[in-house]
Amino acid sequence: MKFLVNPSKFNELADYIFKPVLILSILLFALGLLFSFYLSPDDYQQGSTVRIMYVHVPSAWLALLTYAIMTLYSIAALAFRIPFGFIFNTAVAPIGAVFTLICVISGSLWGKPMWGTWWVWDARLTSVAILFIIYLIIIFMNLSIENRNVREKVVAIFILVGSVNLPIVKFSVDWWNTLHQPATISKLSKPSIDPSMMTPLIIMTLAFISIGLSIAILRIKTEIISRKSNLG
Amino acid sequence: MIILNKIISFYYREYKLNLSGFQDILTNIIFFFVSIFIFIFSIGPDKEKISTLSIGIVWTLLLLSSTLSLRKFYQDDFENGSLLIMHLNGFSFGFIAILKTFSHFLFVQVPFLLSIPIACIILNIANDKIIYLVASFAVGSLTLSCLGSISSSMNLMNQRNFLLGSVIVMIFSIPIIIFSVSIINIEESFNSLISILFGILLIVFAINPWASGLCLKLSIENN
Amino acid sequence: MIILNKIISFYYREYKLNLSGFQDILTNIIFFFVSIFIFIFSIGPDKEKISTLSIGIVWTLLLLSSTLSLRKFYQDDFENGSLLIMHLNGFSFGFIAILKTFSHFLFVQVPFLLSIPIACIILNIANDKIIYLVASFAVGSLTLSCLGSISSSMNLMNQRNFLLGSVIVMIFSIPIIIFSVSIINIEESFNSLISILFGILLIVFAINPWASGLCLKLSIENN
Amino acid sequence: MILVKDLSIERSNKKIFENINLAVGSGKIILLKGKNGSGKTTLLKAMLNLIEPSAGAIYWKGKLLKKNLYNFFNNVTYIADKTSSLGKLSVQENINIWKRIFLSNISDSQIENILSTLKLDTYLFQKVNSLSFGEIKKLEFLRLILENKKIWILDEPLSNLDSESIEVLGQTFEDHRSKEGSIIFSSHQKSEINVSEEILL
Amino acid sequence: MILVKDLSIERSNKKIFENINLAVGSGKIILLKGKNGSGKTTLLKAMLNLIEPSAGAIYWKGKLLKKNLYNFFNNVTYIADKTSSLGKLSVQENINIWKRIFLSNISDSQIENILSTLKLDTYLFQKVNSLSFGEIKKLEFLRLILENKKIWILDEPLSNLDSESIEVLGQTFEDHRSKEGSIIFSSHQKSEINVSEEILL
Ligand code: HEM
Ligand SMILES: Nc1ncnc2c1ncn2[C@@H]1O[C@H](COP(=O)(O)OP(=O)(O)OP(=O)(O)O)[C@@H](O)[C@H]1O
Ligand SMILES: Nc1ncnc2c1ncn2[C@@H]1O[C@H](COP(=O)(O)OP(=O)(O)OP(=O)(O)O)[C@@H](O)[C@H]1O
Ligand SMILES: [Mg+2]
Ligand SMILES: [Mg+2]
Repeated sequence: MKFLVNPSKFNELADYIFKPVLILSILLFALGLLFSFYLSPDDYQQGSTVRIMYVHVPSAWLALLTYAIMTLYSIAALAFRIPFGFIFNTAVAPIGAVFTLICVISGSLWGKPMWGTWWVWDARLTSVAILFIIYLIIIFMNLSIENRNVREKVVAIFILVGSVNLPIVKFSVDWWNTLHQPATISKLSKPSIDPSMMTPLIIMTLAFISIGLSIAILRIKTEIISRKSNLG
Repeated sequence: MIILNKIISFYYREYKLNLSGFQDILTNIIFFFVSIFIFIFSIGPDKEKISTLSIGIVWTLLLLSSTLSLRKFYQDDFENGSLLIMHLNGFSFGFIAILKTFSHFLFVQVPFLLSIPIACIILNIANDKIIYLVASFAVGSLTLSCLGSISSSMNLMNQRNFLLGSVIVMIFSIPIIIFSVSIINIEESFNSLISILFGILLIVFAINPWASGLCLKLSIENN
Repeated sequence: MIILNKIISFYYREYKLNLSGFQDILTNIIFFFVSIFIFIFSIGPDKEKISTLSIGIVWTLLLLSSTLSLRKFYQDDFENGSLLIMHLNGFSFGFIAILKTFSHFLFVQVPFLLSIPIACIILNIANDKIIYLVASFAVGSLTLSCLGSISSSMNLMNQRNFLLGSVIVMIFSIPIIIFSVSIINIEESFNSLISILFGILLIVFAINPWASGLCLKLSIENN
Repeated sequence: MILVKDLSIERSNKKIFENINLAVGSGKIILLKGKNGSGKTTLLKAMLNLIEPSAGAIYWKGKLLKKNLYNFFNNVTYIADKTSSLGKLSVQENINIWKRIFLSNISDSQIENILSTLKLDTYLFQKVNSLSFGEIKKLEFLRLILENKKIWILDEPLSNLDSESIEVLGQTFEDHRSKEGSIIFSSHQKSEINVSEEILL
Repeated sequence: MILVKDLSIERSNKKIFENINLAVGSGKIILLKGKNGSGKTTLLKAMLNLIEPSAGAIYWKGKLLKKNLYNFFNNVTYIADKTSSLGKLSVQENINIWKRIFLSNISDSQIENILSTLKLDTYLFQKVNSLSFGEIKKLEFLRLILENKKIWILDEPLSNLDSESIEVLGQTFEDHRSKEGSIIFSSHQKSEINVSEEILL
């Protein structure tokens, strides 16, 4: 597991697995699209708009997952002095931002037919919007603070503080009564979703994960290189 | 043609200074949206309430953004001598004021202008009103830029009797805001109201190079 | 006793400086009132509506107006070398941060605190609520001063992107806003909510000297 | 080319100097001397029409300077006692901005040459803020070449420079003089720069 | 009293200087020389613990400077190459602020004396912004007397001053030396100030 904390070990592994992951992501994505558009049924209430779910839900999960991992790496970097954490955070923040953006856009597209507006101010949507802005602030801090030693610490602390938002995003639907769908798929007990919709969802989730992973590998590698040559 | 070239180079410099990259525009826009968030949090999520307030929110933020950037308007250029260089390079002080006003409009107000449509969506402003809002905002924000130029050039002189400079400007901006806000509420008379706004803009625009130019000249003389 | 004397002299200096920058304080307050007028105009004369919305508006405007002054927080002292003199005069950077935070509170937030009652009258806020509002703002504004200190010391290292600092302050002030606004709406639990606000204040207050001090040190080192 | 005639300047009702006469001809280098506060900077600024004189007048090519201001500005480079480079930007960015502002047709290789004689070539990507005092000053002199004007007006160019840089500057002055340019500068320091005339304020 | 031992400084991974050794004893005046960008300002700042050295250490009265920082600060006056007076305020107001900040017990008549030797007495109510460059610099030197500390660290004090003021400063230095004070300053100019040691960076 050294590759999780050691840049050169990571590089070795990355060279090894990058191509397979890339190919896998393309395959899964194609398969997922096929499933979600042709091989899954319309919902009896929502009609074909339900297909937005296959983009919306995986991107939402990944937006949250990315931030959660960044939080872990921030702790590692600050508390256990593992500089790879800083590298990881700098490289991965934009990916998380993009997933969040996809989630918000697909959600609003879904919201227009379902709720009648693009946007409502319920707790789930608001907290996701804040998540997006937190991602953006992280990116801009990375771009605009010049002193690297300061920058990475400041950003890591900011990530830690911002992680308070994560449980709010996740559990806001349970804590407050909102328009948004409460957990139906990711419940700990038996999921209350039809298996015919479950299959494309799982495939799409795997596809999103592998796409995110391959971009992350690329970005982490360039980050490592730019640090070695002291460009950043 | 030389003068055109010089004007282009003026804006090249402003661009380099104001937006060392695209990120600064984006930060401006984020600032705008975060401010909207803050309003929403303090008002509560009630749709009705939000939409009665939305125009006020947008205008307040416009006023805020132009007040925020007043300090940057001339102060930095004055202190690092760029103003002098510009003048020696063949621009009269009045002309510098015009160029600067446009640059303020371009780099501070336009990003806001562009993000208004999105803001309207999240603030539940009716689609047909958006066009009015953008139009009144476009005229009003240029007026605010002119007023900002006047007040911040007054501030350069840094004398106690000009303490009222920014006060006067703020007070001048009240009629603009009243007209703009009512533009949205009374749609029928949109044309007549926007022409009043235009009238105000023209007056302020005509005064600006003269007033700001004088203040710039005096402050350079006394430095 | 020497240290006490030195602290007094610090505030004497701040007083002299802020007095000559009285303009800025005035601008902030005028911004506050002009924005209130904007809201009144955009809502229309309906008293009911105004008073249900007013507390949220006051709070947001207070927040926005205090971001107006963030630029002044350390920038001037940094540029003219006063920060260095203070340090060489025996104050650690963290201690300077504390002193400066209080000075910001004193010269920027307290004037607001004083103008809240007037704003309340304009906005038809019930008299008995004014005291809650002032109390919550007193605690909240000190928190905002601490956050402002952190973000503007960060800005010293990153002199271009001024708004980023304000955005960070605003993000962190969201919980403060939520709690403060609900203080007014749910009066019964005033005590428990204000103690939450106090808790937040304590945390930020404890972090402030450490974080700002570090940023000040680094920015002086790199100058 | 520039003729200063009976110039007197008052500020806040205090006389700074009276009845100054001076002529800046082409091919001349003029040194302004005088104590602190004797009005050197004030005189130079007045020659740029930045300060209103209380009496006397300034002529440019026989005409009143005021009437002919922008033509005059087209022929003059002024380097003030404060620097005009932008601290937040890098040396390179500053040069680019200057090149555009002054519509300069100096080639890049020439600029590189100058930078390397000024020993600034290794700092191209460094922020001006983080340069040393003297380096910032030297960077400012690049404007003399970039603007490529006939008249140079310089306020205390020699302070904060090391002797090597002063030598380089002296040579540049000499070059300019030989091209029929004219220079007027103020200084407190004794230097080896060969001046045509010294004026004591 | 101050001992600099094998000091090396790097900034942005660029070596500025290496292995500097120097001792500032009481009654000594030390002159730092060197080209532009050789690191004089950097060295002076490092001696005030404002810049982290990459190697080496600085001792104050035998103890590590870092451990003993505020005691050291109580004994030192630093005058940077930038001035620290507040431009918006008048000379008088600036002096009042300094007097309070440094808890100075110098009497008003003494201050007036100094101001008149520096020829600043007529500017008491003028804004610092409108003073001449040299006058602002001279005003800064008032801090040397106001603070009344043992060690003076000065960055290019002589630039922009006229010869008369340099003489006054030289005398002040001499006075300070005779009171067992110590001075370290940087300069590019040759001057008549009597230094105990010259260090070339
Ligand atoms: C812009 C608007 C929206 C945003 C920001 C948003 C955000 C999110 C987020 C963050 C999740 C993941 C939550 C988790 O992991 O528990 C999620 C899940 C989900 N969303 Fe949305 N959403 C939006 C609109 C919608 C709409 C309009 C619908 C459909 C009516 C919808 C249906 C769902 C469903 C079914 C899930 C899966 C819930 C689960 O089982 O975990 N969302 N959304
Ligand atoms: N606005 C003003 N009001 C009153 N006096 C002023 C004003 N501006 C400048 N002065 C005074 O004019 C005098 C001349 O200033 P100037 O800057 O020309 O001197 P200088 O010869 O350049 O001196 P230095 O060698 O120190 O640069 C100074 O004594 C200054 O105090
Ligand atoms: N943050 C930084 N990053 C990189 N280089 C730096 C930084 N700060 C200073 N330098 C470089 O360090 C060198 C020394 O600067 P310093 O100001 O000490 O010179 P100096 O001897 O005082 O020169 P001068 O005589 O011009 O005042 C300069 O070449 C400068 O460019
Ligand atoms: Mg001068
Ligand atoms: Mg130096």
